[in-house]
Amino acid sequence: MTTYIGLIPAIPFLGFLILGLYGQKMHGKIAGYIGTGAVGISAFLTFMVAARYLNGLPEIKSYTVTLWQWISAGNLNVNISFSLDALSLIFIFVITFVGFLIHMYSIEFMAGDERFSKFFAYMNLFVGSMLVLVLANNMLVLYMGWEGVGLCSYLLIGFWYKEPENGYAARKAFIFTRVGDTAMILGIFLLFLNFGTLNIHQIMQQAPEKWMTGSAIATVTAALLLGGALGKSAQLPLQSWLPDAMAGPSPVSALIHAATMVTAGVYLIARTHILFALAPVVQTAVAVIGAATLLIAGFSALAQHDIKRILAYSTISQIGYMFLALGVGAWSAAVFHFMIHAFFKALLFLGAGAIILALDEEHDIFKMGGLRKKMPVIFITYLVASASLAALPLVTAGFYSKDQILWYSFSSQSGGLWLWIAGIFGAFLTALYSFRMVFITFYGEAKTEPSMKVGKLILIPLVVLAVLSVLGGLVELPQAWGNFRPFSNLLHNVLPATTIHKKEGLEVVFELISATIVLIGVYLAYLFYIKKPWLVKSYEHSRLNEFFYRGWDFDKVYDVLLVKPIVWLAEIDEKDFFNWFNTGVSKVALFGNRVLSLTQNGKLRWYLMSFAIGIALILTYMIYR
Amino acid sequence: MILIDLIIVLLIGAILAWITGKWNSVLPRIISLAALVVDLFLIIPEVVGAATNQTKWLVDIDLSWIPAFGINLHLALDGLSLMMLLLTFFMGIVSVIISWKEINKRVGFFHFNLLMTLTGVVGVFLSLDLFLFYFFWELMLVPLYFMIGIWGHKNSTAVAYKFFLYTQAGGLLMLISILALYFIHGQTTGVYTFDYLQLIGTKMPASVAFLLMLGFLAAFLVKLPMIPLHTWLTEVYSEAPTAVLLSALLLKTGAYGLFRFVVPLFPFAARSFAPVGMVLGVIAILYGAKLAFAQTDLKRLIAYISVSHVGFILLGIFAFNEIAYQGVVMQMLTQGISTGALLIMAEQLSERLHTRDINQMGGLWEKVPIMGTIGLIFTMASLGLPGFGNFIAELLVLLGVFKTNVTAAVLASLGLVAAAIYSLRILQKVFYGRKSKNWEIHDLSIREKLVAGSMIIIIVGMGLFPKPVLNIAKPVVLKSLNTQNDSAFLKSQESKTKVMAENTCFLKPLNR
Amino acid sequence: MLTVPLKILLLFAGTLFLLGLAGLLVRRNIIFMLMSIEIMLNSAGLVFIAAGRHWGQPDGQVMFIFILAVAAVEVSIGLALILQVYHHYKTLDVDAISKLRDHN
Amino acid sequence: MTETDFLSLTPLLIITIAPVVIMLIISIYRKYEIIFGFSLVSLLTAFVSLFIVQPLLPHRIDHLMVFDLYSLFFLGIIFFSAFLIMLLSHDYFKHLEGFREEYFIILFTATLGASLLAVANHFIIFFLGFELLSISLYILIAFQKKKDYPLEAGIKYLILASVSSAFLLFGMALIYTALGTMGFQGIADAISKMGVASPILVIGFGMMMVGIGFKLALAPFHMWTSDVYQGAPAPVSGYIATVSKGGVMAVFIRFFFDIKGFSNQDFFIVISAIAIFSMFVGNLLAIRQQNLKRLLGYSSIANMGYLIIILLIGNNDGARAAIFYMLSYFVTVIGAFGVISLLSTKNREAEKIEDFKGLFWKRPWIAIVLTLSLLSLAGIPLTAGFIAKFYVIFEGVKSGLMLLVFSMIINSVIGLYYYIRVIAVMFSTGEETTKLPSLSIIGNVALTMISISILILGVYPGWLIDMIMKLVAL
Repeated sequence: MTTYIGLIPAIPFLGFLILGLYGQKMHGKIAGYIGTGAVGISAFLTFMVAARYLNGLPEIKSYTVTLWQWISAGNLNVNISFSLDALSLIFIFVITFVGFLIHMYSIEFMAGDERFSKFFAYMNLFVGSMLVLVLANNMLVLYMGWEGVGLCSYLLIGFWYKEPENGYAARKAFIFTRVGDTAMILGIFLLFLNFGTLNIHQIMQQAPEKWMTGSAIATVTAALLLGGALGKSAQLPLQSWLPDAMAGPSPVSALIHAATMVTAGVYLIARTHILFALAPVVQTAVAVIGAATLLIAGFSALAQHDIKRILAYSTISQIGYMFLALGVGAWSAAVFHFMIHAFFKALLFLGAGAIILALDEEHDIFKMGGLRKKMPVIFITYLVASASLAALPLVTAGFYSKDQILWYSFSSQSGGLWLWIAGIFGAFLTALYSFRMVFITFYGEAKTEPSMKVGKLILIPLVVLAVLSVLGGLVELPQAWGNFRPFSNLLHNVLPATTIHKKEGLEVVFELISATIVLIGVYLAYLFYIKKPWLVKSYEHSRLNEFFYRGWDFDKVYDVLLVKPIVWLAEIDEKDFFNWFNTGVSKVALFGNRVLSLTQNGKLRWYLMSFAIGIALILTYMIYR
Repeated sequence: MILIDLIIVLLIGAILAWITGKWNSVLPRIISLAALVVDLFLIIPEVVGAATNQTKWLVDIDLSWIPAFGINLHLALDGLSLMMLLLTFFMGIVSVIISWKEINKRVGFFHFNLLMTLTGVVGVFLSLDLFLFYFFWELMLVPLYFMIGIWGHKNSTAVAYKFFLYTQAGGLLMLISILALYFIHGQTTGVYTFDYLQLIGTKMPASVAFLLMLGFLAAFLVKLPMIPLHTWLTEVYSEAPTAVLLSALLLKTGAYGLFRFVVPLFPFAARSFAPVGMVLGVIAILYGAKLAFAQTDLKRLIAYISVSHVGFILLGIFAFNEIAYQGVVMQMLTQGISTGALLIMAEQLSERLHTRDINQMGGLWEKVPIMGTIGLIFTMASLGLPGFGNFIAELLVLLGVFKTNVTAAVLASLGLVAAAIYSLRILQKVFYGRKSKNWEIHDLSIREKLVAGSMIIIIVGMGLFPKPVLNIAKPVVLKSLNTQNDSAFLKSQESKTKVMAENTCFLKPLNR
Repeated sequence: MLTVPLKILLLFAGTLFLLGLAGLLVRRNIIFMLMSIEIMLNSAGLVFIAAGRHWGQPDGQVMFIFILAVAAVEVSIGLALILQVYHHYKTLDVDAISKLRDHN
Repeated sequence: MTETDFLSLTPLLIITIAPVVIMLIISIYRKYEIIFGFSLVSLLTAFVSLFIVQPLLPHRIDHLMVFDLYSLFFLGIIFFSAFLIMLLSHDYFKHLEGFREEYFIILFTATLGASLLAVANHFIIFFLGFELLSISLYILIAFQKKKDYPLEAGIKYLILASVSSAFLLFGMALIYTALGTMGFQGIADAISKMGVASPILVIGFGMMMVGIGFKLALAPFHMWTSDVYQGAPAPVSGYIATVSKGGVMAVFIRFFFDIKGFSNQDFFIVISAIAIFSMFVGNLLAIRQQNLKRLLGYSSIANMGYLIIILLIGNNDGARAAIFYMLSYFVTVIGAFGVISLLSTKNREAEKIEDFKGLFWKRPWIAIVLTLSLLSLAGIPLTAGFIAKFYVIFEGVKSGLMLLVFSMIINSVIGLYYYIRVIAVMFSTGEETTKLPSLSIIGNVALTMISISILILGVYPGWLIDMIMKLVAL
């Protein structure tokens, strides 16, 4: 068991090493098969581990494997060790399984790229790092994975490096997340100083004993960790890197910027939920940030033209839901939504990628249209995913996960009406923009002809993910419906159940409300984008929409507040102010030299004069002291 | 005797290289490589000892040199010096290999200077006699001066002056402090000696100790270099030939000096200097980062990166705890390698492109993917990505500092963000983007790959398995922290000391 | 016999010395400069003699004889050099002989 | 005169007789090599005789002279330096036209003058040595009387040295007037008995300072230095920089220590001021100097500035440091001038720094010697100058002369700049411009001796310092 846990991240790393060192020499798609195979083995191992884990329940709730001692300095002892519990099990399942599908997809998607093997190397490195992140049983090891995925994100966003914009997007992503990471490492320091260990399990055990609920130290620590989570998960105010990150290839967007890495923040908060519970202020902030983010991103998604940017904003918005759930203490609901979101969002990105590939790098949905008949499989899967995203009642997995969040946002201890209103309005927006996307892309008249047919390696992952997007929700049904909840039961080994402060029966009512609203949203999308497009013509061109389009001008604010001053500061002093010291000293010396040199004029009588003056000075001093 | 052998091997190698250089240009290279490899193998056995022996000096030689002044040829090896020596020899070998083809005029004399510089460096790392230390400290300057001046780029002569003058000025101030310490010790105990071990714990009034410490700091902070004494470094980096990545090594002598001499000799003064030291460290980190971001000359940029990194060393040293000190030791090693590697890359680029201006580069990944990958790896290392040794170093330093001074740690951690900004700028400008010109350049040769590969292995190795290093450093770290604890008892006696020292009258007033 | 007080002699010698110095600074002809030096040397001799008498010792006069001898040697060498200078420069103006100098 | 008097005078007698014999030889058979050989042997004999004399010490000859280990050491330094200079002169004067054998005669008389200064214990000997040295130097400087530079240098030195002698004499006369004695001991006793110094005495000491300051080239009496160094033949410049200064320094230290000048606050401050002023003036003047001889002249101003710090230390340690410093400084400077004289040809002096461009690649051996010398002047380890400077700073710190030590350090850095500037030129890649003369065996021997001395003093100075410490006491 423990060997397998170690092997799960190790195999993708091995794949990375092989591809990194020898990839250049591999012909054809071999590199792709190796990369996919590595993740596939990991996925297989994950299934085995999962089976054993479930078998071992409820006696053994977590397994730990220590590989080697990493750091030992003073009282800081850090081991490279992994531990597997229900939470990380779900994450590694999503990472390896969805990762495997996306790798498979990439073999075809990236075929012919001159850096084919590099791509798979980076992807394998990513999967490995992500697995380290979620398996880590130590904050520092977690941080290692955390930064590792950041690196891969950077590399993959800038994968097509020849376009400078891609490079800039990659840099932006890295720096934004780095800001969060720095807050996080400070939080880790605080943990270490207070608990003398970085072992997550021990910290979580000691925290409630050592720290009072709402104490300053707990609040600061939780806030710092939250900083890391905000950066990685693209939440307010560090969200604006994610839309730009779409510069990467579509599988990258699917894997990193939809399914896995961006949800690392969710994982972190869930993992350290005890700290957040000790800091109610911060926890509330998580909920508020989540709610605000989901709305802001929802509006922006509605304004985009680029299919991938729509999905990017949608991702931000959906992670906003997860944060909302975390903020109200609905830990398992957040994780549930994470999983379902991974399925349908990965599917959306992969579908979008397939479309873009077929249409020769066309990103603008208004230049697509009518693709329904030309790419039926893609259409159906895309439709399924969008429905799931929009949380179409009953038939989609998204409905189950999102409605659980909406319900808890109202009913849980720290939930409330306003959070729920934000959530429900967000749901409306989600329905609207996701079906806007579907209708514009697949209906109407065809504006661009697909230049190629996509192959099986692309279609298989789409279908598998589509199935999951529909059926995935069945692992967790609303309480009112017979209380079939294996998912949260599993998670309750790690995460506490959500306490509900409202009447249980209300849930059905709320579900009806949200279902209605979603349906209204879908209908309005149909109305606006198929039936009567003129209705929204004026809005589409309004300043407000432009504002949403630009992502609420966050970039502009950062530009004015941070980028410009820094660049200015750099430019005014490029030559290094401290050089005055050198130039000053040498000027003084040269001046002295010139002056003294004048006295050395070769004139004998002048020299005699200096004798006379010298003796005069000496005698004057000695006599009239 | 092994320690003397180390020095003698280098000296003989130096002379042989020079002599043979008259007839053949390959022989000197082989000779200096051989000398370094021999030295490396000579000390490798000590590594085993270092891992087990936790208290004493591993090797200790004490011979009389100038008895009239109490000057001895006292060389000793402990974990810290052992690691610094390993780094020295490794970097020495790297620079010989790197300069194998690049240096093709006056090869013999070049290698003479290279080995002489290394002799000085090795001497500095081994000396336990302050005079001897100063001797080696000064000794390494001249050959280095020649290397910069003769084999450097356009302005190298002027740069070499600057370097020489700066370090010399610092060194002379240190000399005064050494002498003053010698006399104070002599006057209070009657034993006139330059021996480091005996001078530790010399009793003196706090104000005097502070002044003397400033003298030492002058030498070490120039070498580090600390802002505002850093300007020589940027120019040396930009003008010196590749092999003067040795200069990256020289910086370590400054850090080593702080570690070995300032803290143990002046425990209280160092403590009272700590706030200033920390401020300087933070300034170095941030100001260095800021300037690195502003540069367009690749090598100057790297120089400022190194200024920024050195801030961590300074910060860590004045944190006075074990974690930070371990971090400092790590930082000394890893920064040497990562900055060295970046410098090598920069030199390889500028040699191929005939420009160092990053605005003229761009899109080079396509042409030189291997170099790009290596550049990427070391950029990531230098921005402190986990998995590389630099991360461990910066983490430990920050953590240690965090323990003692939260503000400094928080400000310094801004350096991590800044590091991301300037480091990625290198990648963006050099390797990413469109090709600015149709460069016709070749990728790394096998020789260059070998060097880069070994450096990658070491830096990753230190990132993933830093424990051997930390273990070897541990006794040293504890030792230098213990002198501070010992001095807790001194403090109680300080009032007594003060009277005594005033009687002995260190600074004779002009009462004639 | 009239005795001149030491003070007067010292003042006289001092004046001579200053005159010699002034002559050196004012005159440009090397021969005159040489003469001024002679005056300075002799003023020193005068002090020696005066002091010797004051202390009733022969030392002062012994010293004076030395001074005379030395001055003679100096002048002879000086004149030899002046001769060469005149051959070479065709002038005795000391300011003209200033090729050795810092060149700015 | 007793037998011991004579015996202890042996070294001086040898170098007194030598020039007479040379004159005789010249009149019989004028042959350069023979004269040269004889001179060398005489000087060597004189040097060796120092060891014979040593057991007789200390010995005084009336009030006039004193033979103790201090003076013996100085005599040794003077003879050794003169010996080296003689070796280096061989090639230089061999090429000259006309009579050149007389050079050695004058060299002996000059050395005799310096030696007299080293043993002087009385104003008469002081003055005699001083003048003997000066007058010999006039001739040496203007030895090539047909050339304009040496002539000009000769005239300048003649006038200025005479003036300084006049000052010295006048000062001596005033002191004699005030105290009624001319022996150093007598003066010291008289001063210690006297309560307040009379103005005459003060003026006397002040005027003596001019004389001594001139000879040591201390600011503000320094201006002749580089003109004369430039004009004189290179070996003679070396001689002025070393032997002449050595003699004057010897007597100055003895006199100053005898009268306990360092404990007089006036002297202390005046000499400190002169020292600091000399260091700065010398070093600043040298910064941009393009002529190596002038540069060495300026550097000697600064070096004498460092050296008189020792005067203020005022104890045996100071005297010992002075001896060590002078020895290493002399060897070093002779090395530098030696290189110049060996590279000079009949018609031109190799004095421009550009003349040395790329020297290292053309004539590595000679360039190494010059490099060693310059590094030693700069005080870089492995060379004598390092230990010497260390020694001076050592004693300075010990006596708490912090201001002086700090200005010495600042100046060391400035000095470093121009020394390495020359080195840089030697190591730069120059095109073949000037044709360099080839070295004779004698020149090579001299250079080897010099470099070995520099290195020995730099690497293993322990034995010498021990010896100095054991033997020398004032």
